[in-house]
Amino acid sequence: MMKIRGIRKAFGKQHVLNGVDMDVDDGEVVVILGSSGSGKTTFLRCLNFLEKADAGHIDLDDSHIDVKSSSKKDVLDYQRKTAMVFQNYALFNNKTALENIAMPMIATGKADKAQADRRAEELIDKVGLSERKDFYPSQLSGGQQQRIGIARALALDPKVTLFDEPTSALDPELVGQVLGLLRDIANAGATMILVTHEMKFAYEIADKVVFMDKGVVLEQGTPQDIFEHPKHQRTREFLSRFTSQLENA
Amino acid sequence: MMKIRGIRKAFGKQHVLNGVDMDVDDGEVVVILGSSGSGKTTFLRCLNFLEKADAGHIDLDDSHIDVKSSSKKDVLDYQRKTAMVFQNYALFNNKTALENIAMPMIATGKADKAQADRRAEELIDKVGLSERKDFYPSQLSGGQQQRIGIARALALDPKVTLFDEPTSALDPELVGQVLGLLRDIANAGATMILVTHEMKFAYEIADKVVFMDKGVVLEQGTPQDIFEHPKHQRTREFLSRFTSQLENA
Amino acid sequence: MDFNFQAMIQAIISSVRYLGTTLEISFVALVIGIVLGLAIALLRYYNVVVLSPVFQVLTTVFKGVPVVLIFLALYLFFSTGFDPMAKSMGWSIRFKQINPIWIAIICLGLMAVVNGTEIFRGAFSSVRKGQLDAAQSIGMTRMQTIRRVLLPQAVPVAVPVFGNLLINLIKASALCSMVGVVDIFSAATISGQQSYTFLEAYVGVALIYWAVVALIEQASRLLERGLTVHMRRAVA
Amino acid sequence: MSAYFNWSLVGKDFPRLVAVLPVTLMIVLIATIIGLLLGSLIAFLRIERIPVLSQIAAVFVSFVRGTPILVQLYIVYYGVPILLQSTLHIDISGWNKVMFVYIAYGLNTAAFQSETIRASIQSIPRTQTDACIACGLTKRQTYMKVIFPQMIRVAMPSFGTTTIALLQDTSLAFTIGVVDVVGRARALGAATFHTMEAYAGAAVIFVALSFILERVFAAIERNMSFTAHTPHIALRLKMPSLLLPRRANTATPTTPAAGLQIVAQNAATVAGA
Amino acid sequence: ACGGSASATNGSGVQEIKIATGNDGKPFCYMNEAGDLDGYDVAVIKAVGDKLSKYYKFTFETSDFPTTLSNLSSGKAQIAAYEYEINAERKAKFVYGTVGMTKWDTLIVSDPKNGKVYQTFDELKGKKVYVTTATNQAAMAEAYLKKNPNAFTLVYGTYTNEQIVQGLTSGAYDATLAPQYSLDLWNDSFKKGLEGSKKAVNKSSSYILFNKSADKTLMKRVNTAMKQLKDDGTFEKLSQQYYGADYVPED
Ligand SMILES: Nc1ncnc2c1ncn2[C@@H]1O[C@H](COP(=O)(O)OP(=O)(O)OP(=O)(O)O)[C@@H](O)[C@H]1O
Ligand SMILES: Nc1ncnc2c1ncn2[C@@H]1O[C@H](COP(=O)(O)OP(=O)(O)OP(=O)(O)O)[C@@H](O)[C@H]1O
Ligand SMILES: [Mg+2]
Ligand SMILES: [Mg+2]
Repeated sequence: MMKIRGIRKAFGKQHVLNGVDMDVDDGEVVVILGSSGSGKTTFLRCLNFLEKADAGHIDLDDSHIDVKSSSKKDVLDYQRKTAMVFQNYALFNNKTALENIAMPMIATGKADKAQADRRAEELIDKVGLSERKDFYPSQLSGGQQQRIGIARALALDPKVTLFDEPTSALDPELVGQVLGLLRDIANAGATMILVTHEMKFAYEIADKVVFMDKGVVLEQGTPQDIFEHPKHQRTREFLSRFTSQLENA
Repeated sequence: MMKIRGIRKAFGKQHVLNGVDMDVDDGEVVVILGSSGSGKTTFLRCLNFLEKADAGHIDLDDSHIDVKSSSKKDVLDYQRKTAMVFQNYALFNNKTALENIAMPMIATGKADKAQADRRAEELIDKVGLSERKDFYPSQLSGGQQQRIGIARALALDPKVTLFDEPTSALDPELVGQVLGLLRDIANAGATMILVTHEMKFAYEIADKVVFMDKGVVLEQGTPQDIFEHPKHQRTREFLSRFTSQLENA
Repeated sequence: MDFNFQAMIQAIISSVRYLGTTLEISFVALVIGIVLGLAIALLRYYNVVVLSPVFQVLTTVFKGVPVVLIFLALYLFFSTGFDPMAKSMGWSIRFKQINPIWIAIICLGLMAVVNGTEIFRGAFSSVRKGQLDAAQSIGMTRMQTIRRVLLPQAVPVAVPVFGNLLINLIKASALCSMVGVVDIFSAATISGQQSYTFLEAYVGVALIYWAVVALIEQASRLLERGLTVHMRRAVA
Repeated sequence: MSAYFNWSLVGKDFPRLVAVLPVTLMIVLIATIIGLLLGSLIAFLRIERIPVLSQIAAVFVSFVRGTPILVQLYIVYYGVPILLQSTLHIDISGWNKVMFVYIAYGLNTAAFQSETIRASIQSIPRTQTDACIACGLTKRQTYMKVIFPQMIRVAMPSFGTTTIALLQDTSLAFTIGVVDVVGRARALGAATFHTMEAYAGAAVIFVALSFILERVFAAIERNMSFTAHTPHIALRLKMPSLLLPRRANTATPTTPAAGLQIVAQNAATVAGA
Repeated sequence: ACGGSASATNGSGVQEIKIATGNDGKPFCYMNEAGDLDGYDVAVIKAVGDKLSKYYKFTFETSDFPTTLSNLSSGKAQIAAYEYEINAERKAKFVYGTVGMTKWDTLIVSDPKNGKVYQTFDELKGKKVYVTTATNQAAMAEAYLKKNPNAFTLVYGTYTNEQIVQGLTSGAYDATLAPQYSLDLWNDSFKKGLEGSKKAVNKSSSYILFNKSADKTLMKRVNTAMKQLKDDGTFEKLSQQYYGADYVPED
């Protein structure tokens, strides 16, 4: 169970996050929606300490983090319980697919070389890329890279995995592949926080949908609540294209 | 009327286009579909001579181009009858929005400075960005850049406009904006060749849908033909996600 | 005016023997530049308090100081200051026992450090920020990130530029006669002095430089290619 | 060391060095202008792979990079008059010596700048030239209206570094009797037997100039960024992540490929003082 | 063929003659603190120029030492004045003036604080001797070493005056070679007590050089003028002024 309270973040004078609260149960899939610039990416980055928030608390199992005052060591411990999958894949360019998965396990002390390699082989098989394991990122297509990115995150056996628009850089066929993989992971009981623009997918996969606007959570609820009975005008506007599609088609 | 015959293109040993034929009537909107790597972008680039095809003919009104043997001048003349809108916008970074539209008109001798400015103002108004006309591309959002890109192409008053995934880099709200604009242009009777992954939009806007696979045109027809009664297994597979969406929703 | 080819050949023959000196000075200076330049660049990359701005100012200053002055100041500093220092430290070595080649190496080393810092900074900035984010998101420590991600990606970018630096160091090493080291340039001058054919001697030594530089360019190109195999897109 | 360093002499030398600063600045200015024009031409020849000319340009660049500038100065000083005399029958013995310095440093700068320009041009995304072709621009229009304006910004940090290095490299002009700042320092050193003080004065001038030049180039660079003249400042904040590098080390050249090329040239190339 | 190319005749029949000389060789030819060309050689040539002003206008072409010779051989100058001593190679390439300008009695210079004042080359066995690259001192030391291999070690360099003096006092090397007036200038400038050998290890005189293709009349007129200046005591006066003593050779 993850409890996030009062996350604030400003870049200079621009207040991007204005106190975001969120609860994520174990095994829950939370989908964050919101228009461009509403602070979704910044929020995920703050959750993973890629960006240092200005204020807020995060409780994750036995880690209790005050973003401002917690010690480096506590933060590192906490970080190692979360993993992130990036929109632009962000695989290590100087490592092969297999090494991308194995190296972090070794570096974070989660496994020795032999174990890490074994586990990496397993995962790479799971994402269907065994025969590409010795390729470098530049030799893989976008969808393949993203699947390696997901495998890399899973390898770390995180309590919570954060996904930032994991499919937005992919073509429709690849989108299908990656979404399928995410569905499998969700079904296997992983805890996930996911930013996506794939409304249909969000509708299907989410346990909870969170709508962000201007750095705050405007409303949250089950997919049915949000998609079918949005409370706020802003949410309705945002979803209009999707919902009209739902109706039209 | 544009008649394209036998376009071939190989990069080294890799044959990307294996003889593509296509007819485009005046005022017709042709949508090209196909999976990643099937050669759609390469085909558009060959049509605009951004890539020199290895073989093929293109007839456009009074231009008769043999891609291999035509003179530089004939090619330039022909080029000035086509315009392209790029996936990644490709605005001139050193020019303001207005200059991006006006400069090519002046450079290609289509208008003098005063005329060009006037026409550019008109167009920028048409795409709804009058108040942004003095901004540089880096100061515009993706959707705004793409609209300027479209205005730049229209300013050249081309016989045929080529669009390569004009919405794929945009967020859903912006996608709406740009598709709306394309719809207006199509309704106004422009001749367009358009690559997109927005199936629903393709379905709505296309006069003719062309499905490409492995560098050839696998099948073509009206949207109804292709989406509802695809002849080839490959086409069915490709469209499955979309059609299931059509059914599901 | 007549050009005496015989004298040029003579100059080439006599100066080639000192190629080792020129190369030793330049290579050792390069190594110093790489090691310290890397350290300083990292300090500045991670914006380490106090040290980072201090080195920023030092870099700008040393860019402006004529190398000639550095040679001169260092020589005089060593020759007046070294012995008292050695005495107080209880070292048995004295200034007269120091091979002046080390003074030349320190001078060029300084120049290499200033440049090395800038080269590494440039190379670091070419590593996508996403790469560091990825490392951090995984919970890798700073040292792990430097060793496993930053350096492997920055080094290939830096290699050709260090090739350039080496070329410039080799040329600048001609100044080392200022501290009493005979290198290929002064050897050529000595040879030219014997028959007063300085011009011929200069042209001769220029040919040696050119040959060495061409070799280095080639080597750095090969090294770069070797290091970037995985960065290039394989044509499938 | 005190016997060798006399502060009052620094004070006396300094104004004399400042007095010849215009000579140094002229050399730098003219060499930079020649360097930019000829360097652009060389870069163009090599990028467009113009047959024969591009090979000649490559050899020229390799020669200049590979040999001490002293030798290049001699070749110009003694070679050019013979060449002009024997081919065109032009007698240039009446030329001021400083002309040869301009030519030699101009050629040298051109070779180095051409590499910078080449790298900067190549760093401009392919999409920009694609867009030009798609709009039906001619090659000339493409270069003049799109490539050059964008390239300048990329190349600027490098130009800055090269120019600062050039300031010092002008010292060899004294070898053939043109008195610039370093030459004057050398002469003062010889006349007073106190070399350090004279060079220290030169160092003060160069460090100051370096600071000024760095500022100027940074300003030009900012001005060329095509974002600076924002009509409404507030709007600039809309996409700050694109505009502002997130890390603080903004001093680094914006494109490493181009920026780096030059960093190494900063290494003083004085050979044989 | 290029010899005459740099000379020009102006309307009044006065011919311009270029003189190659140094710009950092105090006390012979150097740019003084005010920025003007100065020194013994310069003063002598100016005096010659005054005498011959009916025929010639002398202008100076300054550069470093090696370049003076290149300027002379390339025809950028007809005369060079930079304390050239006689040696065979130069004789083959150029024409020497006939009137000696300066006595070049080279002494072994050392610092008595570091042991002793060396008197002869023989005493220097096993010691280190500094000479500036491409000078006549270097040549004479090399010549001695050729006959007496392993006598002393030569340290080559292009040291500044500070460095030469500091090298001696710090013991980086044991001796160097210089004429008396250089020694005096060093002691004076840096307040040191360096001493020279009592007897010169090499005696010679310096002369001006003409480009081989220079006009014979010019050579003759210049030589004659120099002879007159020497005889009337102008040389000696200039020697006192620049060297602090009379170093004008007898010949
Ligand atoms: N490093 C930064 N410095 C300044 N402003 C920033 C920075 N990073 C983000 N911002 C600003 O914060 C706001 C929120 O950005 P964020 O990337 O979190 O939005 P988002 O919801 O992820 O949008 P999108 O859907 O486009 O990805 C934006 O206005 C952005 O310009
Ligand atoms: N310059 C090039 N050199 C080598 N191969 C290329 C080049 N450009 C494209 N290709 C190859 O040609 C094939 C077709 O590419 P193209 O970009 O036309 O596909 P596409 O249909 O537009 O795909 P997508 O939907 O991903 O944009 C791909 O396999 C690609 O790798
Ligand atoms: Mg985002
Ligand atoms: Mg494409």
